[in-house]
Amino acid sequence: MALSREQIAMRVAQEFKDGSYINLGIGIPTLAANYVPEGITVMLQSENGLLGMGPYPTEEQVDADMINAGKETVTASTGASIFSSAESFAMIRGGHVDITVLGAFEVDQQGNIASWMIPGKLVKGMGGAMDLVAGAKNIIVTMTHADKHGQSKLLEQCTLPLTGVNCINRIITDLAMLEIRDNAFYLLERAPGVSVDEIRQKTAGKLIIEGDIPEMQF
Amino acid sequence: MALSREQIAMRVAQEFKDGSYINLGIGIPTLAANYVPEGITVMLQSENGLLGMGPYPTEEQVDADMINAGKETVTASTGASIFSSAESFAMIRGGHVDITVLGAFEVDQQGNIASWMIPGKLVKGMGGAMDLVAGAKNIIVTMTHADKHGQSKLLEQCTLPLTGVNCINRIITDLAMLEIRDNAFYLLERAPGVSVDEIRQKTAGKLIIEGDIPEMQF
Amino acid sequence: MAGFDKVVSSYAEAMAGLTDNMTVIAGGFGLCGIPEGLIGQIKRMGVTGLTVVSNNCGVDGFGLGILLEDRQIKKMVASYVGENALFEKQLLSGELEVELTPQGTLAEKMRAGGAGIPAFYTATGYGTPVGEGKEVREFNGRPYILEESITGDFAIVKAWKADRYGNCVYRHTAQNFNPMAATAGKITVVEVEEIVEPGEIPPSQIQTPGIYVDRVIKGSFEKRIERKVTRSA
Amino acid sequence: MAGFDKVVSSYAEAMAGLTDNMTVIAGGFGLCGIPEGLIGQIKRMGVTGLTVVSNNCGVDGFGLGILLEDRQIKKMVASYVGENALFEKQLLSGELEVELTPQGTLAEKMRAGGAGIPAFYTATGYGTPVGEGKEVREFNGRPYILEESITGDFAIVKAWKADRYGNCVYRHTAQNFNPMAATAGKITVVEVEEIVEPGEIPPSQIQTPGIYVDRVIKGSFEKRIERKVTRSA
Repeated sequence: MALSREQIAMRVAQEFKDGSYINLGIGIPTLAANYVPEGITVMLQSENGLLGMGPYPTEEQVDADMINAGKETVTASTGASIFSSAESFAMIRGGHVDITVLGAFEVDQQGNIASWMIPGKLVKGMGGAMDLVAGAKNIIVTMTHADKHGQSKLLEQCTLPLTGVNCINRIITDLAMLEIRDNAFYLLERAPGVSVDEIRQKTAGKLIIEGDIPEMQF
Repeated sequence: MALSREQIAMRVAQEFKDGSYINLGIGIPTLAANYVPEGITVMLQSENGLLGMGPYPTEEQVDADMINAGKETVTASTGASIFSSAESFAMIRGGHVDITVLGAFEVDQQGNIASWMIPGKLVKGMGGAMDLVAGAKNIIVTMTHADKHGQSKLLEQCTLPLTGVNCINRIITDLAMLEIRDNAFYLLERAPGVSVDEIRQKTAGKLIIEGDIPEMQF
Repeated sequence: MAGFDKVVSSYAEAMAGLTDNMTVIAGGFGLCGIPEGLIGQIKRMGVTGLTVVSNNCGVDGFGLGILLEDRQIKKMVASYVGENALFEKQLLSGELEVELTPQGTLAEKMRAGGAGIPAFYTATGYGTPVGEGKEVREFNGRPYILEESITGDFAIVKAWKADRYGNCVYRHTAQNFNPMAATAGKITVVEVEEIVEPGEIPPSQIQTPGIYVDRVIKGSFEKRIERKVTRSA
Repeated sequence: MAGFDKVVSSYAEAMAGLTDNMTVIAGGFGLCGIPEGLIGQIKRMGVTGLTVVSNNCGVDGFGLGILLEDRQIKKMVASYVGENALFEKQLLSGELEVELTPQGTLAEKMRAGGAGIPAFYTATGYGTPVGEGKEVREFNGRPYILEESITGDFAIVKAWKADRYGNCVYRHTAQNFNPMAATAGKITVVEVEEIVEPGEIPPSQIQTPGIYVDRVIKGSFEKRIERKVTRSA
């Protein structure tokens, strides 16, 4: 069975290590904040200038001056810091954020990512995504393995305009977790009940399958 | 009569305009702070990270964490701000400081300045001088017109390693105030009792004397 | 104090000197920390042909979005736009030009502009449409692109408090692009919620030293929230 | 909190991993705001061949000057040196190499190093010995030189207070180079006067966010004054 959005987020959260500084993109990545494993503490960076993003505010706590990068009202956690956009991206560009999780349209076996522009459609902009993929040490992409027409999003080469090159380490889709290295997708885990064959069928890029591929554990 | 150090500083201070942000180098420039004309307020920038330098502290106010760029104990004036060295030089390099006053070994008619290095002598470093001359909008050099052997310090071309190029606007020496433009020194004022002839003798670079040259007024 | 007293009493004074075809750098992220009254004054002045540099362009009817209504903006330099229908319409019709710039590069371009750094190298955008036509250079085996800094004829900034000398502090995440914008304007105008006396803000807590600021005005703010999300208490 | 608790209890732990020939970036301006105890630990460790990046090199017997006594420094990157006789002696004898760097360029090199900017252009030093051998490029008709950023294996920083997460504030002009140094170390160690709990420093007043900091140690400081100048009360 393909994973739900929540399940993808849960699997992402298993990658978090105690004491990690993490930037979560809009959508599924943001959901991962709800599944941080017990006994582990992480700090969430929001690129508009907040390190230590807390939960959404209660009605009484709502403050127009306190938002996240998705422009939603938020709170600050204990020990948070707030700073300018230049400082925020100094952190990001300088490689100080440990993990970045973001969505994508396509990823290819060179670790390239396309996530911001579909020619012919209105382009709204890249926001901070290009800085994040250029700067983070460890980038996890979350997306469905194939689009709604069944076309693979894990390609030999991206077809859409890129967000960054040679930057993606890990992909967690509704079907599998994969690592990119040596110009190939290495299958690490499969979603419970999903066969290696289905993953092979839906992966257009070079796929390496070594030994038995375990199922994800939740 | 050649001006004393204090008189040079007094003449420098006459150049200050109300509301100016000013960086004063070590030596004579620092003395100018004592002669700010009445009715005028200036803010002194100290490149180690203080805008709004106040007077020296009383014995009770001395604080090791409160020093100026000359490493002397200081105080902060009302409305002062304190910041990092990067911010301080962003101000300087970005042209936000209105006036910089500094000493020099030599100045030439292209507006070049040599102030930090005498080959053969131990070089201690340029500190912030190169940033200051590259960044300030209006730079005033204070020095004696000639060295102790009578050799002019206002040259056709500097002989010592430079601190900056095409950057000096104005020079106030013990004999005169001059402006540099069009590849020449324009004599603007002479020290009380000093003749144009003496200034001409002691100026090696191209000197322009237009009309009557007034004496400085104190 | 006269020489350093930067407080002006009207929006007209605050934006005096702004003319057609100028470049305006604006602080703010979405609708958070935007100089609402200064934007309103630009609208009232009716100047056109503006190049506006700001992370976003407001929404329909609020923030920088109101400058679209009378087609005052010729070109927008931003990282994310299109939160409003009018923007989209003018973009598609070719009335409005957009230069999309990665958010971190945009912040750094403003900072560099204010700091006298004409250009810098960054890995951001290398190998993407953003890098097209830009110089590529390797440092330590990694390719970077050359990005030039930005300065503006005016910078419009929203701060929480400023003293009469223009020393500013920002409130929470309303800081965002405001400190960089403040450094990058030939004329920098700060709109604040409260004006205090010099000395009231401790020197080390000042986030924008007054040397960057030319005019300060006390504004009144709606502070519209773009996406209110709450949890139950 | 365990994962973010950066407080260590000994100087040995604070500087663990420092070995010969590493690059150490140090905060401080003269003797103001220097990590006295961390410098002392480097002396005790006896590591040699160090490249030290700091605005100054202390004085005889205090600050970075003590690392000269056993010839631990191979190369000094600084804007102003020679406040001590030993430095002069080692320099003239060729035991010590010095790379003189304008103060603002030095600050910006550290900031750029921490911010992922490998190089930037500046007018500072153009046409002077500092510019020799460096690329020159014109922007808007003015020549600038290319300067590369600096990072260190270690950064040693002096802050006033830090919380357990490494969020720092500095006191008065003891800030100086410390915030930039903090961003530019592979391992950043902060020596403080006081350790507080997370949340005690208001988020917007934090000057170095903990993300840059690996270890925090409570030190004790002599705070020697280089030039005490006073006026009568």
